[in-house]
Amino acid sequence: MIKIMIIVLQLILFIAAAPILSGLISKIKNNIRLRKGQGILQPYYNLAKLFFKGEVVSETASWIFRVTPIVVLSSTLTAAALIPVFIFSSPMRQAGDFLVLVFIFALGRFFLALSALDTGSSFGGMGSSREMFISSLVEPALCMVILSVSLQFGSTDISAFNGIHAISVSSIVAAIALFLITIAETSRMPVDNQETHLELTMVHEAMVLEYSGRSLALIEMAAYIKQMILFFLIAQIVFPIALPVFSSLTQLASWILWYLTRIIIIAISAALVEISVAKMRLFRVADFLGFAFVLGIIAVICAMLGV
Amino acid sequence: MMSTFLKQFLIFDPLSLFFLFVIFIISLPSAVYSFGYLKGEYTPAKITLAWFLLFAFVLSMALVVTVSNVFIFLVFWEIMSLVSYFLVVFDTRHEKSIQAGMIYIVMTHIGTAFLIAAFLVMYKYANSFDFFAIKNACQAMPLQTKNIVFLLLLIGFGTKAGIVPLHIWLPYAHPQAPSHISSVMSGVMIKTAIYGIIRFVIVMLGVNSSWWGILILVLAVISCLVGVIYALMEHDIKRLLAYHSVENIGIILLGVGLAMFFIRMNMPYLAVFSLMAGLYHLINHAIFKGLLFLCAGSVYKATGTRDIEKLGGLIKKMPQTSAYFLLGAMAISALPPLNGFVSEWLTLQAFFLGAFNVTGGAKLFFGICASLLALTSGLAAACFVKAFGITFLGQPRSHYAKDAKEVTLSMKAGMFFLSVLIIIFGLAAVKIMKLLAKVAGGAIGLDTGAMSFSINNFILSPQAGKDIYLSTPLLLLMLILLGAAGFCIYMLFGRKRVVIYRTWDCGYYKLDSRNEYTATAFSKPFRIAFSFFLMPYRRTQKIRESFYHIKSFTYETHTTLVFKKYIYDPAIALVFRLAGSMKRIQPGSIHLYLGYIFITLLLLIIFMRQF
Amino acid sequence: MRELILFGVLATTYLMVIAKRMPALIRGFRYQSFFLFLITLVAGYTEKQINLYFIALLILVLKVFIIPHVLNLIAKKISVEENLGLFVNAQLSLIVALALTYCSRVFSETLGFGMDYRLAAITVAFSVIFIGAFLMISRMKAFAQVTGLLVMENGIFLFASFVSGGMPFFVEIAVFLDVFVSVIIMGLFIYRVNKLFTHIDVNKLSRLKG
Amino acid sequence: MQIFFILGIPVLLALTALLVKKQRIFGILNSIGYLVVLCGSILLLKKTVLSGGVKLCGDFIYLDALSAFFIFVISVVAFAAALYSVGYIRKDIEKGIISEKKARVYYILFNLFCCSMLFVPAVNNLGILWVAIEMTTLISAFLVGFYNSKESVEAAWKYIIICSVGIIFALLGTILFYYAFSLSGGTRSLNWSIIAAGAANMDKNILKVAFIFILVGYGTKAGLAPMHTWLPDAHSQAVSPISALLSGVLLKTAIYAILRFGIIIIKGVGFAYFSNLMILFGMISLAISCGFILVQKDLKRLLAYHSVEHVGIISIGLGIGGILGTGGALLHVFNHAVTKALMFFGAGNVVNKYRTHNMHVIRGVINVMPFTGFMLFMGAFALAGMPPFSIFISEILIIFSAFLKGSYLVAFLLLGFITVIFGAVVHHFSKILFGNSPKGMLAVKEPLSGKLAFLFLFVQICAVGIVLLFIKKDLAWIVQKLFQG
Repeated sequence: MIKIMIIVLQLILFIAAAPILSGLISKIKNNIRLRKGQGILQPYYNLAKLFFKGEVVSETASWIFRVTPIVVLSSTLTAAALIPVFIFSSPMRQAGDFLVLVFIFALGRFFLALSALDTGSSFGGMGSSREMFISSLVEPALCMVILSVSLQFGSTDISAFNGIHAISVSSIVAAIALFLITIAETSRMPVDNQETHLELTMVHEAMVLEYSGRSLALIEMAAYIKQMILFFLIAQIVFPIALPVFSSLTQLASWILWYLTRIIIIAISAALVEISVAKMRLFRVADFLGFAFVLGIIAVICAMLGV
Repeated sequence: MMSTFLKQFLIFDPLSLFFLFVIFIISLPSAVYSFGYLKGEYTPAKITLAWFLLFAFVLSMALVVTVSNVFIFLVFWEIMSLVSYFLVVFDTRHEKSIQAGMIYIVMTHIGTAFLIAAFLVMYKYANSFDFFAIKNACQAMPLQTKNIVFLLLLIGFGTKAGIVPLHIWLPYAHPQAPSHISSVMSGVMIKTAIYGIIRFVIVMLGVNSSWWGILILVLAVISCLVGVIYALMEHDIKRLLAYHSVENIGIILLGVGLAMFFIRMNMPYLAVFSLMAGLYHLINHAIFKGLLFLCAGSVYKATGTRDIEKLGGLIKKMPQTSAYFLLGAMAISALPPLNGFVSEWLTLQAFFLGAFNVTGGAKLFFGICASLLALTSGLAAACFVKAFGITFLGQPRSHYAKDAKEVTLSMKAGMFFLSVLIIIFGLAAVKIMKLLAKVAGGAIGLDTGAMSFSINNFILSPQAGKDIYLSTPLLLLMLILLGAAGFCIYMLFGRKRVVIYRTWDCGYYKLDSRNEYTATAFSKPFRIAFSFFLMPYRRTQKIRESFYHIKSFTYETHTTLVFKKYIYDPAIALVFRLAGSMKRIQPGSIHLYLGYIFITLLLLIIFMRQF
Repeated sequence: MRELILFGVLATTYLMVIAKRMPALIRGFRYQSFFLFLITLVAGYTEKQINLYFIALLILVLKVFIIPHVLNLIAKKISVEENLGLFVNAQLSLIVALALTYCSRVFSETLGFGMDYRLAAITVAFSVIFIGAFLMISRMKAFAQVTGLLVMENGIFLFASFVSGGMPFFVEIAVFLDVFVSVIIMGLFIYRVNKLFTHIDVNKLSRLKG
Repeated sequence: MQIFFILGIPVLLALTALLVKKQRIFGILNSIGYLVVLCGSILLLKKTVLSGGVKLCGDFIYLDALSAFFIFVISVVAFAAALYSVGYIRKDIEKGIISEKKARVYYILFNLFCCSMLFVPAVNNLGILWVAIEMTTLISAFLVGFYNSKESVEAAWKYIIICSVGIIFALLGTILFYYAFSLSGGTRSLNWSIIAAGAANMDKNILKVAFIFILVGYGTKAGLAPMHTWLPDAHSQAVSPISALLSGVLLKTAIYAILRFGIIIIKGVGFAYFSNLMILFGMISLAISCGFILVQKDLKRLLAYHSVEHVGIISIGLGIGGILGTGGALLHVFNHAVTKALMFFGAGNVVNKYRTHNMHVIRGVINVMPFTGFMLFMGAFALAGMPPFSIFISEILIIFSAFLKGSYLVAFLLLGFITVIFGAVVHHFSKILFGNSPKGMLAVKEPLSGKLAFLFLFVQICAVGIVLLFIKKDLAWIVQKLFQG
């Protein structure tokens, strides 16, 4: 029973907290650019707006188009349930391991790509094609990262890296690789541009171009949650944190502070990367992800050498 | 009399029974399906012939996996090839079928020649054709000989299995057969080659060198990638599926190759586990590829074309077929919680467990293999987004697709059966693993009674003490519950107005099927990214009315079939050139002919002492 | 005596080699057969075998009279150009013939037939066989081929009679009949070839190739 | 005693052919006659296998299991050819290609041809053997030139000249054998049974030379490359039933002769010499036929080159020897005879219908003539060595024997060539059998007698293949019986 409570709690946390990360990143970006920019809570306003709006569905679309938002959200939430957030042991650890995470993301992406083709719009097809291209290139790099991490613990269980491990060269390299992957997966610069308004340069946005209203809100939400999951993973790899010792309130507070700070650090770096590079041509993404793959290999070698 | 005869020539160990099971579980729905498929497509006489051939085909496959005598194995092996050849050329009036059949039978015969050579060596040592006698004799075989036999067997069975670069026949032959046969061929027949590898290499020959496993792994990885990349470029739906068979055979062989490596490394537990992963993927591939071919057949039957560029929007015309195809596509793309996901996860897990347990460079090698497998599954997903999206979604691209109708009941029944199997094999993974443990243990020669691959009836656990778990039922439960939750959120904000309107067209107002994204366009990023291998080229042709006005402009893009262009075509051309130049020795001159006799005589007399 | 006749056989063979026209060739064959007849007669006389006399008679009748006559008859009937059509000119042919004779000598020695007259006989026999084959290869007309075949046959007969004193009698007879029949049949075919092709240049018969 | 029936019936039939006017009736009579011959040959085979060789007519005829086996093979193909001729000749007459009178000539020649072939294995005297083989050439030359077209006369001329030259060398070889034998013991005989008995004492050097002459001589007749040049011409131009006889059994009579001399050589000189020569010629035949088969355009020539190939295989089998090798080769003699006869019948029907030999023109046979097409299809696979058909078994026996003997190179080369040839066969036959038939080509009804001939042969192709699968053990026994002479 407690387990279910924890799961529900964790999921609610994810749903509630995920958008703020996006708001944070865009706030940081704007601040560095010396702009005022939108408020940190802007994603919530956006979601609320979408939820209260009606929606337009293409006449060409079939049931695939209608179920996709729900499938995407449910798969992302399932992934979220596999992540150890509160107690450093995934509440759903018996349902799957680190590898399953990859496949679950693939499920959502598969449907999203299909729904993009469903409306018969050429933008949708374009987005779908590009998204599948990028994501398929992500897979080998991700696999290498998982291997390098799990080599350190002798298991692919996510709960295994529960913070007792020391930071090693391997985990730093792995974290960098994962960071690159995250950039690609969360459609950020230099792979994709979330802020663009030109359909021809879109990847993720082109796929969801036909969505509006509540459906779009669900998809956006899923994207926020996915981003948060990936940030959590990076944080856990590169800034391992052990279980808190609840001896005093200050200790607890400092623990919580560190816990949040490390995620903010990652958000800041994401923002920094995004404002300091230009968007790449689609075909150069292969090189970019190839680099991530090589980093993964280096991480594995480091893990093999025990450093 | 009969029973002793059976005992003498047949074998019913778990391995054989497993393959028998695979054969029948795919053949049955295919046969049901063929009721509807054949009707109207062929004359009654031909339908009878098709039934007869299907029966003969299934029977020969069943015998291939159950005989216990090398010679009889060879005979049924060839009969199987022959019958399937008949089925490939079933549409005798199509030039394409004939061509495909020829490539198929010739390639498979070349493979058989290698098998014969391998069996010759085995026979020489055992002095018997019997499996058990050969198995005993193989222990005394010198390593060098064993290596040769292994290579011969690998080439021989590899040809049938479609390992790159011996896969050349597969994309020709499978699409040309009637669809229910394609499903049996792709689903089951190429698996008999896997049976051969397991039976003859692992069971009988015994693994003695670690490079065997590594060689198979390398070939398997290449097969995976080449298969899926070619599939991405393909617009003929059945040929696309055929290339995916190359890919999936690669994945199966990853499990088999790993098992061989672990046997050599003396890690029985991992060997059994890897072989199980391979076998699991084998049966899964049989199921979903069978289903996909049946669906492709339905599409062909309903529309009359296999070119997906001409299809589109079929999800509204053929809701059931499209649902089955979607299920199959999800399974082959390894999406949870379906069966393809389970076996691919197991294969990856086998690599990871291997990487945990071996030392040195093998760790990295396994890692790279695993990540290439991951790349493969990513590409496969992309390919099936294309296949399903272009075929079933959007607007119809031609009149073929516009006039399509849902297929008949028997065809739907065949597809439904396999769809159910996809789900069962996804969810009942624990039960199936228990059965597979017996099969794999029997093949490797281990008692698997003490080995456990699960903690209860729902949760797989590949290695005790490692905290690695997988539970497809649990995942499904989560997905459903959370999906329901998502639906609740969706509904939370009350019923809102949903407007059905035209697709966003940037104000163009005449959006039709010609504006849709095509399969060629979809695969373009991949074509560019893998251009070093695919070597795409364009052909453009301008027809000018005058210097200033171009009347029409055609543009084609193709990819180069590397293996065909650089290996097979030159080899064939060489053979024909040699043969053609030989013609010169017989120009019709009787004097020359008499001269030959005379010269032969003189030469023989001169060199008499050499003989 | 025997050596003289053998020399005659060889000489007539050379005569055929340098023959450029059909009648000369047939004449050569007739002379050769006559020497063969003489040799068999001599052998019959020395070995006191009645069989040999009979065979000698057969040679005289068949090979000296009937077969050349038949060939002439056909030649007259189809009335084609009498040139034989030489691939290799007469002088060169003679050199080749001499070389073949030398080869036969070497060959007979390696076979080990001793050094008596038999060696000479075997040499002549082999050279007749080889030169016959050479005639078949180097002459264009169908007649030359038939004659070449007959020359080879003569060589074999010579060989048989010297090497082992002739084959069993009825075999000998059967072979003779066989040769006779084959000449007749070949003649028939020459006739047909001439009718269909209006020539008997067998080197032009090259519709069937490859 | 059966041998007199076997030899007498064809002669009798040849005489009857002079009398019977109606060709159709005679055709049926002819078939019945050969059925009797076939029965006789089976009885003969049974007798000789069970009780060993017999001599008749004072040593003139010597029958052991080997000769009975060849007689059996000849009568099988002869019966099928007789059966097939009924429909074939009638069609030719209907189309006005030949006259009734010429058909009578055909039957006379057919019978004489069969008689001379049946005679070959029966005689004991090697000189008469030679005469008989030369007779087969002379008679069949007429059948090759039967249609009297430019091509057929050209083929007949080449056939008769090349074979005569070849066989003259064989005569020389025979004389050398005779000489060697007379040197060894003082007795003079050309009887095989006597020579074979005294083979061990003969002069090795002379025997070696003699065998070269024999091999080149009879090899010409058997179609061993590079003396095979007459074969594709003659086979492609002959009347189709005769093509079947030429390819199916005429070549085998020469093989028989080589084998008889070979037995003496094995005893006199040793096995290696015989073996090396046979394998050499077999390999050359395979290599050359392989090339020609690949690029062949003429249907009947294609089949003719297949004969060269299979004779090569037989020769390799004999060269390898042992129970497996020799057994395989002899089995191959039978299998090839039956299969090739079937193929030539099929080709005959096709050529008759399409009026061309060119395989680029012939298309869609299976639609025009379903029965013939089907038989050709099966026959092509049988010919290429696909199980469950019989040729597969004999080929594989030969390959096995080569391998077990340690001639790895031979085994692998054989395997390689067979595989390439398989490809070529499928390439050619799938093209002519399938596809769209030329416009205006209507489906035809095929004559019953032709169908019966096909079925008769096809049943044997299949049955032998399947039966042999299960009686491997008895095979050794049969081969031993064949060679106890």
